[in-house]
Amino acid sequence: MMLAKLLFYFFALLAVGSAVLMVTRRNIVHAAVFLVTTLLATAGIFLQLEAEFLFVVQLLVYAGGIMVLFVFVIMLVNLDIEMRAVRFNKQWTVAGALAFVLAMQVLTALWVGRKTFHLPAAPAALAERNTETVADALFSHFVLAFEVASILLLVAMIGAVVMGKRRAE
Amino acid sequence: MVKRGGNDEDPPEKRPGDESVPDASSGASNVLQFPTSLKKVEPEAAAEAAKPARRVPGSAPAREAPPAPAPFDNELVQRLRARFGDAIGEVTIDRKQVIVIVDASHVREIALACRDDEKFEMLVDVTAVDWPRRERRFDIVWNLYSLTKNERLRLKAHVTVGATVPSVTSVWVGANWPERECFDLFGIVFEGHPDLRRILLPEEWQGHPLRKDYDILKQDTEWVREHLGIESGQ
Amino acid sequence: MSAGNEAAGFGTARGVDTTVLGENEIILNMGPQHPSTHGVLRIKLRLDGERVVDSECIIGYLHRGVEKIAEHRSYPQFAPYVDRMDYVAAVSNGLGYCEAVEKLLGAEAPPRARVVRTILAELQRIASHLLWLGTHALDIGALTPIFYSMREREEILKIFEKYCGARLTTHAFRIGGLQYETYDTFEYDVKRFCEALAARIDEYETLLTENRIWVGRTKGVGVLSADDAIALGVTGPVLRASGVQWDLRKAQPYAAYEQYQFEVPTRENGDAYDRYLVRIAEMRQSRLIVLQAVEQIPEGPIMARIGKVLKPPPGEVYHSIEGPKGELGYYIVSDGTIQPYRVRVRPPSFFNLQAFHRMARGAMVADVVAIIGSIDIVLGEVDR
Amino acid sequence: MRTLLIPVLCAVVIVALLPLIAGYIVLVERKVMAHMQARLGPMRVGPHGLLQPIADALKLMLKEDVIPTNADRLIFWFAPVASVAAALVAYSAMPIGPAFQIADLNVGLLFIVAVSSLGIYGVVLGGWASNSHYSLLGAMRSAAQLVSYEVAAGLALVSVLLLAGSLSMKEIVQAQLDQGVWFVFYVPFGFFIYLVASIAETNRAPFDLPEADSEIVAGYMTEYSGFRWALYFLAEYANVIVVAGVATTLFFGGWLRPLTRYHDHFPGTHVELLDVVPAFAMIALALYCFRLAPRQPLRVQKRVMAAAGVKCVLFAGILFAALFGSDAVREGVHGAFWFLAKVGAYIYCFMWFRFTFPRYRFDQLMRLSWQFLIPLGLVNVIGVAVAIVLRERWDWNPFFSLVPTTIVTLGFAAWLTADKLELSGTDEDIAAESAAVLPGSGE
Repeated sequence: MMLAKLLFYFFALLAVGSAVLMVTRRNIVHAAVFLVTTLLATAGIFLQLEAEFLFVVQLLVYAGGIMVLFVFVIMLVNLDIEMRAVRFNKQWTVAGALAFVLAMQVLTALWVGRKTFHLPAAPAALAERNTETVADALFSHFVLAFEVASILLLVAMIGAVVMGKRRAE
Repeated sequence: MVKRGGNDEDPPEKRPGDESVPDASSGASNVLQFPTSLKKVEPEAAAEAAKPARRVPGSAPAREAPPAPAPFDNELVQRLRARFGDAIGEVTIDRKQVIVIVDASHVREIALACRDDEKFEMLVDVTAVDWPRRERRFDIVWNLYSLTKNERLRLKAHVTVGATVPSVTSVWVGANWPERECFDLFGIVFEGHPDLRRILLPEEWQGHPLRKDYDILKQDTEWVREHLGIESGQ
Repeated sequence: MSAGNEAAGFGTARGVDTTVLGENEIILNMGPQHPSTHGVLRIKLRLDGERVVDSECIIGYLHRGVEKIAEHRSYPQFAPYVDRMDYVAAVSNGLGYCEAVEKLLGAEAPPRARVVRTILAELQRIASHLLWLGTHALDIGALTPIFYSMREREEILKIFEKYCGARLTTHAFRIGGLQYETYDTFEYDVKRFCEALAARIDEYETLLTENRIWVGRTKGVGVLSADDAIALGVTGPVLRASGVQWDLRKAQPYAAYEQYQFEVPTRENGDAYDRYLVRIAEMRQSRLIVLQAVEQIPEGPIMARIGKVLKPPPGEVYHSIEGPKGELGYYIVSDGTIQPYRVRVRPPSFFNLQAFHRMARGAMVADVVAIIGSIDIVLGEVDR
Repeated sequence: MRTLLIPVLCAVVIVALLPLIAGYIVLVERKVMAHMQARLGPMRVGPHGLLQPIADALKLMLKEDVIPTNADRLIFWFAPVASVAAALVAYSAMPIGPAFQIADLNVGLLFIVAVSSLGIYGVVLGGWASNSHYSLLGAMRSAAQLVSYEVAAGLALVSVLLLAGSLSMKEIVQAQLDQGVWFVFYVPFGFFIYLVASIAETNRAPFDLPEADSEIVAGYMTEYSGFRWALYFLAEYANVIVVAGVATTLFFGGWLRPLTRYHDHFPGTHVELLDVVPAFAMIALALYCFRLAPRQPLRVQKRVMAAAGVKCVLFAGILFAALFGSDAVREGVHGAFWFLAKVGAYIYCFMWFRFTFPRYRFDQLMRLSWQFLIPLGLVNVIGVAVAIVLRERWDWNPFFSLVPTTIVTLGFAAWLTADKLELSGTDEDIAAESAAVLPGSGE
C-alpha cells in the first residue's frame, strides 16, 4: 500500500504543479506542455483507481487528440509577439480577493461538513470489465444523452467543414 | 538518304549545288517532318521552309575559308526596311548567318514585328559584346529563331556606355534572365525590365566582369573582404 | 503582387516580396544547400501553408566566369573548360564547342569523326537522362531507380573511359575531329550496351510509369503550355513535353544525325509526367541512333586539316546543338587572333530554369522538387 | 512485491534490448535495401556488416550535440525523450508470447494505441523547438498525418474488436484460438486498412512526408544530431515494432503457430509434429552460417560468422528443449518465436514497400485517408457488425457470414478508387486552387 500512496502523491503533485506552471508560463507552447503533463498525471490517478477505461480515454482523447490539435495551432502563432504582449497585470488584486473568498468558502464547507466527510467503500466488482460497464451504461441508460451529444458534435463538425470550405473558395 | 557534307545549315542560306539534295526539313522519307507549327506537324509549314533557301544568292563552297561578311538582301529585310526605315541599318551575311543591325531605341518594335509578322517566335539568346575602342562600344545581340520557318535571325545594336536599351521582356518573357545577365556582366541597362538586378554575381558586387577593361584577375576586393572574411579570393 | 506582369501575359519572376506576409504565410529558403535542388540552386518560396504563392530562383553560386576565361585562352585551350559547364553531359558540350569553332574556321570534321561524335554524344544523352531519371525518382521518394540507372550509366562511363581515359569531363573531341581513334572493342562494347539497355529501360518503366503514386505525383504538376514554353525560350525535352515537336537534330542537323532514322517523341500536356515519358522515349531513340551509327562507322581520317595554330578569320558564329537538356548554343566572336574575342554560351538549363517560376505557381512544396527534377538542370551550366 | 518482480524484469529486458534490436533492424533494412538495389550494403564492420549497428551507435553517442541558436532549449531537449518514452511505454501491454507481458490490461489495445499516439508530441514539439522552417513544416505534416490515420487505424481495429469481444491483447489472441482462424482471414479489409494506416502512423515510406529528405531536408529531425537524433530513430523503429506487434496480435493470431487446430503428436510422446518446425528452421540457418564461415576473408570475420551459427544452434536447442518442458515453458518459448517471426515478416513488408514506392504528396496522403480508408473502414465495421448478427441470430457459419461483408467492402473500394479517389487533381482543380491562393491572378 505504501507504493500506491507514493504513486498517488507523485501523480497529485505532478498534476497540481504542472497546472500551476501552466498558468504562469508566458510561452504558450510551454504552457501547453504543462497542460499535457497535468492531463497525464490525472490519467495516472485514474489508473490507480482502477478506472482503466477512463484512463485510456483520458490519454487518447485529451492528451493524444485534443491537445495535439492545440499544440498544432499554437505552433503557428507568432510566439515572439505573444510573449511581448502586455498582460492584464492590474487584475492581481481583484483575482487575489476572489481567490481568497473562494478558498474561505471551500474551507468553511469542509469544516462544517467534516463529520459526514467519508468516502464510500470502493465497490469490489467494478474493476472487472469496466469497459463493458461503461458501454452498457452509455448505450442503454444514457442512450438519448449520448445521441444528443453526438449530434451536437456532428453539427460542429459540419460547421467547421463549411467554414473551412468558404475560405478556400 | 544522301549524305551531306555540311555539318549544319542555317537557313535561309543554302550551299549552291545542294539543290538536288532534299533539305532535311522538307520531308525526306525517313525523317520526321520539320519544322513544325506548334503542337502539330503541318505539311505546308515544311514546304514553306524550303522557300527562303531559293532566294539566297550563291556563296563560296564550304571547305574554303569562310567569306567575309557580305551585304545581304531578301524579302524579309525589305519588309523590315519598309516598315522601320532608318531603324534598320546594315544587313550582312556572315558564315550563312543573317545579321541585322538595328537602332537600339527601336528594338522593341522590331522585335515585336519579328515575333508576330515574321514568325520568329523564339528568343534564343540575348547577349552583348564589348568593343572598348569603339565609340558605341557595346554590341547587343538578340538571337531569334523561327519554329515555323526553321530559320535563325540575329539582331544587333550598337550602344554607348550608359545608354539604355529597351527591354524585350514584354515581347518574350524569356528575355528576363538573359537581360539580367547582360546587366550583371556588362552593365547594360534594359529599360522596362521588370526586375533588373544582378543575377550571377552577388547584388553588392562592384564592376561588370565581361567588359574588356575588367581584368581577368580583378575582383571586388571590398566585397570579398566583407562577405568572405578573407583578404583576397585569389 | 504579379498583377502588372499578368497584364503583359506572363508572371515574370520578380523576386519574392518578403516584407508583407499574409496570415499563414511563411518564407522558405530552399537551398543553396538542399538535398534536391541539384547543386547550389537557392529557391525562395513564399508559402501559404504548403502551397507556393510566389517563388524566386537565386542562382550564381557556381559562377566561375567561364565566358571571361574563354577570352584569355586559345581556342583549343578553352575546350576542356566547356566540359565543366554541364558536367553530366560533357561530351555534348564539347561537341557544340568544337562544331562552333569549326564553323568559324570554315572547316569540317571528316565523316568518321562525325559518326563517332554522334555515337558518343548519344551515349552521353542516355547517360544524362539516366542520371536525371535516378535523381528525379529519388526526389519524388522512389529510392530504388537511381541504383538501377547508375548501373547502366556506369557502362557508358566505362566506354568513355576506355575511349579517352576520362569518365566525366571527357574532353573527347578536338576542333576539327576527334582527340583519339576509337579503341579496338569500341563497336562491340557499344552494341552490347545498347542491346542490354532496352530491357533495362523496360525495368525502370515497370517501376514507375504506371505506378499510381508516381503518376499522382507527376501528372498535372508543373504544367507549361506550348506557348509559354516558346515565349520563355524553353528547349529540349521540356519543350517537347509541351507538344512542340522540335529537335535540332532534325531541324538543323549537325554531326551525322541526318544519316539516321529516329523519331522525336513529344507529349501533349507539358507536365512533369510527360517530361518523364519524353525522356524515357528519347533514351530509346538514342539507343536506336547509336545502334545504326555503330553498324557503319566509315573508315578514314579522324582529323580535318585545320593547321596547328587556330586563327579563325574575323567574324562571328552562332552554332547550337541539341544537348540532353535542350538547345546548347555557342556564340563565338573572332577578331582574327588565336584567342576568341568573346564566347557566349547559351545554356539550356539557364533558360529552362527560368520557366520554374511559371510552373511552380500554386504548387505544393513537394511539387517544387518534382518540378526542379523534371526540368533537369545542372547548376554548373546555369551559373557557368 | 513478488507480483511486481516479473513485470519489472520484463520491462528492464525490453528497455535494455530494444536499442540493440532497433539497431539490427536498421542493419537488416539496409541489407534488404541493398539487395533490392543490386548492391551489397554494409560490408565493412564485421562479416557482412554485422557489427555496423554497434559502430553506428558509438558514432552517434560520440557526436557533438548541436543545439541551434534561438532554439527552445528545454523543449528541444525534452522532445526526443518524449518520443522514445511513448514508444517504450506502449510495450507494457504487448504480449510477446503468452508468458512475456508486462501488464495484461483489460483495455490493452486501447492503451497501446493511446500511448503510441502520445509520441507525436516528440515530433511536433521537436519540430517547433528547432526554430527552423523545415522542422516546423515536418512537425505540421506529422501532426496532421497522425491524427488522420489514427482514425483509419482505429476503424480497422474496431472490426477485430467486434469479432474478439475484448480489448485485452491476450483475450484477442485467445479468441482467435477459440474460433480457430486468424482474423486476417475474417476481415481482410480491416487488415489492409491497418497495414496502410500503420505505415503512415510510423512515418515510413511511402508516407514518410514528415521527414521527406528531398523536400524538407529531414523534417522535424533537421536540426537534431548525435544522440538526440538517435533517440528519434530509436522511437521510429520502436514504433514500427509496436504496430507490427499490434497487427500480429490482432490479425495473425499473436503467438499462435499456423494451423492451430492441427494437434497430431509424435507417437508415444506429447510433442506435436508442427512444433519442431522452428527448431529445424534454426538448424538450417545455422548450417548456412557454417557454410559461409570459411569463405570470409578475415579471421575475425570467420569467427563471428561461426559464432552466429553457434548462436542459431543454441536457439534451436532452446526451442527443442522447450518442447519437453512444462506447458508454460513450451508455450512461452514457442509463442515468443512465432510472435517475433510474424513481427519480422510484417516489418519486412514495411521495408519492401519503402524501396518500391515513391512518396505521396501531402494532399494525396490526406485524400487517401479521408476519402478512401475511412469510408472503407466504416463500411467494413458495419459489415462485420451485420455478420455478427447473422452469426448469432441465425447461426450462420462464422466464415460464410463474413463473405458478404468482404464482397460489399470490395465493391465499395472499387467504387471509391474508380470515381472518388482522384489522386492527381484535374486541371480545373489546379486552376481553381491556384486562383484561390494567387492574389491578382484571377483579375
